[in-house]
Formats: sequence, structure tokens, C-alpha cells
Amino acid sequence: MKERLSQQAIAMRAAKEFQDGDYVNLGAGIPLLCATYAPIGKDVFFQAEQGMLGYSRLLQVEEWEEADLDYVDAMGRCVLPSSPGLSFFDMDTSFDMIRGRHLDCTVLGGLEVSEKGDLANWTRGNLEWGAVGGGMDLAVGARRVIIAMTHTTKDGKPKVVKECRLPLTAKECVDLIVTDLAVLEVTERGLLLKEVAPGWTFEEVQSLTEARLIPDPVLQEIQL
Amino acid sequence: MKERLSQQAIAMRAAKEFQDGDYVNLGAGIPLLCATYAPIGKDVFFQAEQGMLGYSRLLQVEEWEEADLDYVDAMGRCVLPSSPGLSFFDMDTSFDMIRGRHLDCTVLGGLEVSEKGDLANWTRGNLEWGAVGGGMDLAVGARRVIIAMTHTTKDGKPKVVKECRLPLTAKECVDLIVTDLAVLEVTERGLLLKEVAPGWTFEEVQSLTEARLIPDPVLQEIQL
Amino acid sequence: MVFHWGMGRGTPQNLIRATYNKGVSDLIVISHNFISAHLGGRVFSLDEVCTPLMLAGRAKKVITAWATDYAHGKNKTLENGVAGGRIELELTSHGNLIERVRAGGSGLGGFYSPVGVGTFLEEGKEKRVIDGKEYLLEKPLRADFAFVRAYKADTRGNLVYRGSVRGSNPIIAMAADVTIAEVDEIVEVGELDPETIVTPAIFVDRIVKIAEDGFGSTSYMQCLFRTTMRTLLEGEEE
Amino acid sequence: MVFHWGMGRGTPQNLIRATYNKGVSDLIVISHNFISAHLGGRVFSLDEVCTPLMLAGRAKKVITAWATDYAHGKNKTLENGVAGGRIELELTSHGNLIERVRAGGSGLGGFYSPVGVGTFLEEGKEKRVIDGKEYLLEKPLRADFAFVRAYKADTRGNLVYRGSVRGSNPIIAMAADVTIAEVDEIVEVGELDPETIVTPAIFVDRIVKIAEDGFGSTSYMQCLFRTTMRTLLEGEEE
Repeated sequence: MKERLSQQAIAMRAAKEFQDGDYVNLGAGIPLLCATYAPIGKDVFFQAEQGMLGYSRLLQVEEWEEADLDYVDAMGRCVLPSSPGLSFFDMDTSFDMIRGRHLDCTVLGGLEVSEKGDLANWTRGNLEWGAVGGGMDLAVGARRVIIAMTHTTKDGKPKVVKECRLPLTAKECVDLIVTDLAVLEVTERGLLLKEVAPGWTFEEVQSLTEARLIPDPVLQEIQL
Repeated sequence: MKERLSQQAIAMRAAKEFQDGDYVNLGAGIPLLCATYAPIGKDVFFQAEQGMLGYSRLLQVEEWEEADLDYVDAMGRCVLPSSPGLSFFDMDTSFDMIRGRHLDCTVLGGLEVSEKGDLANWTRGNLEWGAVGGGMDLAVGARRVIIAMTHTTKDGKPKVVKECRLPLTAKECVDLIVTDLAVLEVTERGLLLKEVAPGWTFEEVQSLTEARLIPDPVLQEIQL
Repeated sequence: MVFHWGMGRGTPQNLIRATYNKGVSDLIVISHNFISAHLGGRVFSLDEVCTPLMLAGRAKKVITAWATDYAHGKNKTLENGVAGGRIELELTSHGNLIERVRAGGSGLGGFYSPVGVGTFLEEGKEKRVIDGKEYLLEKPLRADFAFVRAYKADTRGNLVYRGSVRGSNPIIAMAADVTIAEVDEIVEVGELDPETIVTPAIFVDRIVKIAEDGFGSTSYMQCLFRTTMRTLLEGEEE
Repeated sequence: MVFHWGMGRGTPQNLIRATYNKGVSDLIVISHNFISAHLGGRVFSLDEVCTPLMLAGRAKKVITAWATDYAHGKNKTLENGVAGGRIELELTSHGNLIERVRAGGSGLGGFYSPVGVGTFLEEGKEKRVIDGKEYLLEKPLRADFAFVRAYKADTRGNLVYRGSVRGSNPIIAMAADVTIAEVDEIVEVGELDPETIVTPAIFVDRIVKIAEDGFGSTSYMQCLFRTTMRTLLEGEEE
């Protein structure tokens, strides 16, 4: 079987989308790894949804003696306390920022993405309980929504689908999907397959995708 | 003709209503004078609607050399820059405070007050333009609304009326009216005349009032 | 969209003056008030202290809570413009105005306010009873440009304010396509205490530094204040 | 109404524990999440770090955006309670939840949010098109008590926070009949820099000081953090 991208590689590819000066919020899971792979030479500022803006990287293990646990990202991991340019605010201002379309980009995980860009990512099961979190707000509010996820479920079922079966996070919100097999752009005509993992073909990716894919005329291999 | 209370005396009587620890917003005109007459021995904290809370007095003329013009009340007059316990916030938080019923009391001016407690105080004329300001927000939001005004207009017409003729500021919002002739409480039964200016009788005040007054069984003279 | 209060601290005077001098017209101007700057009964000319009133002559519409100048003010641009039908006026309350701007900046479609029920503000608005209380539906407000006056900025655009003149500046900064901040000083990133930053850089697009002690600067205003106070006091003594 | 995030900084742990120990029941608990405190994959017990999860066993209803504990958490009080029909669950998004609390604290009757359109959040809500975009009507939320965690208070009740754990504390402080703040230190009025005060005293009814280096204090948490980090690092080295 051909090799798929690692979680790190998915995050690296997604992080390549960041532009200089972008304000970005990262969801849990693979998206969080993007904090480590912001493009060199570009200033990218991350937002933590509980109320912090402007950190560029997280404390590494060898720096933990410097750690101040009042300076943490949305997952509670320490950022550099000396990060210059940080600002703090309450959680309502944070979601004003998100809902008000001030963030340039968010990278979120996905359980299913439809060909129209519908996103389902908060529950595998019913609506009885679940972890809605800030995903709905981010999917609706961020100017650009990138989904970073595996292309198929653990038992091999497609996650890029015609219509989502799982409860939705938001309708028609996704701009780009980065998986361990492909980079897909949501367009008016449908899903454009722009890049494939090294060694994979359009047909092979299509066979693991429920939605119909449109091959980019200049289909490329994913570069990290 | 019998003597009426001065503007200062109206303000002094209104200020007697403040309780220890009260947060109070003062409107323009006579109400502003209340800042000078907060009861001795009681801590009263004033709010300036552009975004400041906690000042207790204004700079006096002889202190102006200490003045810092970034510490001003709603009329742009300097508060003591060293006022301990001041806090600053944006104007939206300021009106959250007002609208959200956090203020204990507001003292506002009045052009007309009806027997049901309707208030008209922002325009003498039509709706074409005018100075709405924060009066509508304060009248609706403050827990207690006190009106400090003259009892009649300059040409002797009653300002305490059956129904307001001028455009309303808010409906059924007034709790207490302090004038140069009387102190009136708005009750479910109507306007209760609680106090009269020294030397004035119930009948004399009633004759300068359009609304029907109910005499308090223990009608008293206004004490300052 | 611009803030003004009292003597004009917190007012982006240079941005207002530059806009006026540029000769643009047909503006829609959103500001809490359109009054002259004043102090202790003295009213300043627009040459001394610029206020949004300066833009009234360039406006086809104003949205405000305070459309009349003080009685002792001489500048009737707005009043005459409205009376003459040249300027459309949308009048509201301070609180509803700032909340509408906040709704515009935070992506909400509108909100139900208890303020204005039973008044002229009801006109053309949906009235609704929620949990036994009446409210009016208020719609969001946004602008193409927000002019903001802050005390200091860092080069990324984080803003700090000073004292009681923060006003609506932090809110209007959120609700425009382009937000321009006028400040006394621009410092390096990291020099502002993060606990004092009120407007995060994400809301700010451009920063303009006022010339050292220049028009509208903190020291200019403090000097104007002292001169005025001295004159007023001397007047009292005579 | 109470805030919690990550390792539990910003969480009023003593107030939560005291409420639990008091043995009250049938609470309605509003909190952004009901998860165990965690750090670097390690989940703390409720003896080490109290979170709103502790109150789930005392609740008849919870309103939250996050009702499942982490997979590696062992405390299933809420999940089992919901599954068993003992706890009513009202699920929403982080952003809609905090905006509803703000509406409750600021006297609004509700607001139109774009978040939740096309999802389960539509159920039972008015959907409305405003300027061509769909919104859902969200209603205000208030509580009888708000528990707030701040860094320092002055004796009047002004609060300052520290770093990124301010969270929803300043908002929930506005939206309860009684707001109680749990702080490391209480100082005299005038000792806090007014430019750093986030919650004005008007929103705070009572202040509780955490015992010096006591449970939930900043130094307690810092110590717990260092011990945990050391253990995790030693585990990695082995």
C-alpha cells in the first residue's frame, strides 16, 4: 500500500497556506500542530479562543523552566511568556473577533466535509451530548476555513462526501481541505483536486472519496 | 411671592437620596450639581457614561494645577486624577452597565414628568433633531430614576403633568421627582407629595401642578 | 465613524481635519455627537480643536445621539444642513448607537433593546415582547472607515488608551473595513504592557503618529487646557 | 455560572469546592465546559484541581458548549447523568453561550447570531433573514450566582486578571444577581493600576481571598504545574 502523509505532514501542508501577517485560530487535533510549522519568514499570529492574540509559537520541552501557566493556548499549553505583542481580552471579545470576520484563517479538524463545503466535526454520534466548543463559531466567522484531517476513517470510509451524514458544524463554510492524500479546494463547480500525496494518482484519490472530484489541469504533488 | 429652592438646593435634596455604596450617574444641568453634595459619611461612586466609574468628587477651582484632562466626567470636567479606585472601560461596557440595571441610581433633568412616571427631557420641539444622548438608556436602565428640575417652566406652566405632550424619553421610568417646590414619589396610586419647600402648602403646590397629587399623611418640609 | 467627547481628548482630530481638507463629500458620518469641543463654558473653534462637527458640511447623512450644538456654540453646520434638507439625520440613543456598532463589528444580525420603547425610536422598528418585557429590534452598523484616537500603538497595531477618554474608540475599531488609529507615540512590539492593551492589533489596519507636540497631541491639548483654565480663572477674578 | 479552561487557571476552584461540600442540589450550572483539568496529556483528579465537572453531580441541568470529558478522563458524572436522564443538557457553541451571557448582563432581550444556522442549534429557534443572511434568535442568560476567578481585587471589588486566563470571567461577572470573586490577593483601593482593571467594582458583590499558597492559589497551581512537568519529562526520558 502506498504511503500516506503523517499528521505532522498534513499540518505542515496546511500551514503553508498562512500568509504574512495572518491572524489564525487552530482547532484541536492535527490543526494544533500547525503552530509549529508556520512558514519561515512570515509573521503568523495565533489566537486562543479563551482570550489571547498574538503568539507565534509554543514553549518547547527544553524551555519549560521558563513556563508561566497563565500564558496558555486554547489547549492549555504554555506559550512563550515573553512573546512580544501579546494581548489579552475576555472570551466575549474573542468571539466577537471570530464571529465578526476579523480572523484571516482557521484550521479545523473534520469528520466529514461535503462537496459543497458543509462541515461536520463535533460529534460522531447523536445530539445527546458532545463537544461543540468554538468550532461552529470559527467555521462561520473565519474568513478562510481550512480543514486538516485524514482522508478516510480508521476503517477506510471516505470523509470527503456528497452530503454529510453526521450532525453539521456549519453549512458551506469550508474553503480548502488538506488530508493525508490530497489538497482539495471547494469551488462553485465542486471539489477541485489540486495536489496529491507523493506517488498517488487522481484515480486512486477519487476511489477513496465519495464526492466527485475535478482534477486540476496542473495537478501537482504535495510539497512540504 | 414665596421663595423657591435654588438649583443648588434642588441638587442637595436629590443627593440626600444616595445610599452608602451607591453607583450613580448624573445627567446634565441640575443633576450634575449633585456631585458636590453627596451625603457626608456615605461613599457614593459616580459613573461617567463615556467609560469611567468610581469618582467621588470633581476638581475644585483652586486645585486646577493638578488637573489631568484625560480624567474627565461626562461633561468634560476634571475629576481628581488621584481618585482611588477609578476604573476605565469602553463606552459599550458603560452602556451595558446602564442598560443591564447595574447602576443604583440616576439623577436626570426633566422637561415634563407624567403622573405615571413617563419622562420627557430631550427636546422641547419636534423630532427633527435633538440631544437624545444617554438619557433614554439611563431612564430605562438605572434601578432608581430621580428627576431634578424646576416645578414649572420659565413662563409658569406646570412640568408635572397628566400626560406628557413632548416627545418621550422613556415610559413609566421615574421613581422620584425633586423640584424647587416639592418632593414627589411616583406610586401605583399616583403622585405622592412627600415634602414641600419651606412655607409652601399642599394646595399651593397642587395649583402649580397639572397632575393630581396625593398628600402624604406626614407631609414634611424639605430639609437639606 | 469617529468618537468625540468633551474637550476633544479621545477625538482623532488630525484624521478628521485631513478628511475635511481632502475635500471629500457625500459622507455618511457616524458619531456619538456633533458638538464643538468645550471646557468650563468656553467653546473652542474647529481650528483649535477639531470635532466630528467639521465633517458635517461634508456629509449627506449623519447617525448620532446628539445633533444639536451647545446653545452657545456658533457652528450650526449640522442644524442648518438638516433643516435645509441637505443632510439626512438618523437619531438614536448613545447606548443603542454603540451597541449597534458593536453588533456590526461582531457579526451579529441585530439585537433587541429595551431602550426606546414608547418613544420616537419605535418608528419603523419591530417591537417584540420577550419574557413579558417590550424590546425594539436594532440593526447593526458598520463603516468603510473608522478613525480611532488612542494614546500609544505598537508597530503591530496594538493600542493602549489613557484615562476616561477611551470612549467608543475600542468598539468602532472593530466595525470598519479600514481602521486608522491616530496616536501620540508608536513603540516597538513588546514595549506595551500586555495587560493594558485594550484594542488588539487585529482590529487596526493603519497607524498615524501625531507630530511631536503637534496639533491634537496630548501635550498640545494639555497646553490648551492650561491656557484656557488660566483665562477662565482670571476672568472670574476680575 | 462558572468558567474553566485547560489546567484550571481562571477557574474559581474554592468556590466550586465549597458549593459541592455544602451539599446543595438541583443546580442549573452554566459553564463553557465540563471537563477535567489537564496538562500535557495528564488529567488531574478533582482533588487536585476542581472544575465545574464537580458540580455536575449536584445539577439538574447544565448549559454548556462541551459536555463530554476527555476520552482519557475517568469522571463520567455528567455523561452518565445525561444518559440516565438525571441531568438535562442544553448544548450550544462557545461563542453563542458567552454572547447570551453578555446579553443577560447588559439588559438585551436577545440577538441574531449567524452561528448555528443549518445545524441542530436551529431547533426551536426563530430563523430570520437580515440583509440576505440567515440568523438564529438567541436568548439572554442570567444566573443567581456567578463565581469568578480573578488575580487581585481591591477592597471595593475592582478586579484585575493575569495573562490568557481571563476567559469568560469578566462577562459572567455582569450577569448574576450575586457575583463572588475568588482572588489571590486583596489590596487597598487605589493600589491597582486603573488602566489594568478589567472588571469594575460595580459588577462584584463579594470577594473571597484564597489562603496564602492554599488550594487553587497561583503558587499552588504553579507548583502543581512544575511537579507535573517534571514527572512528564522524566517519563519521556525513561
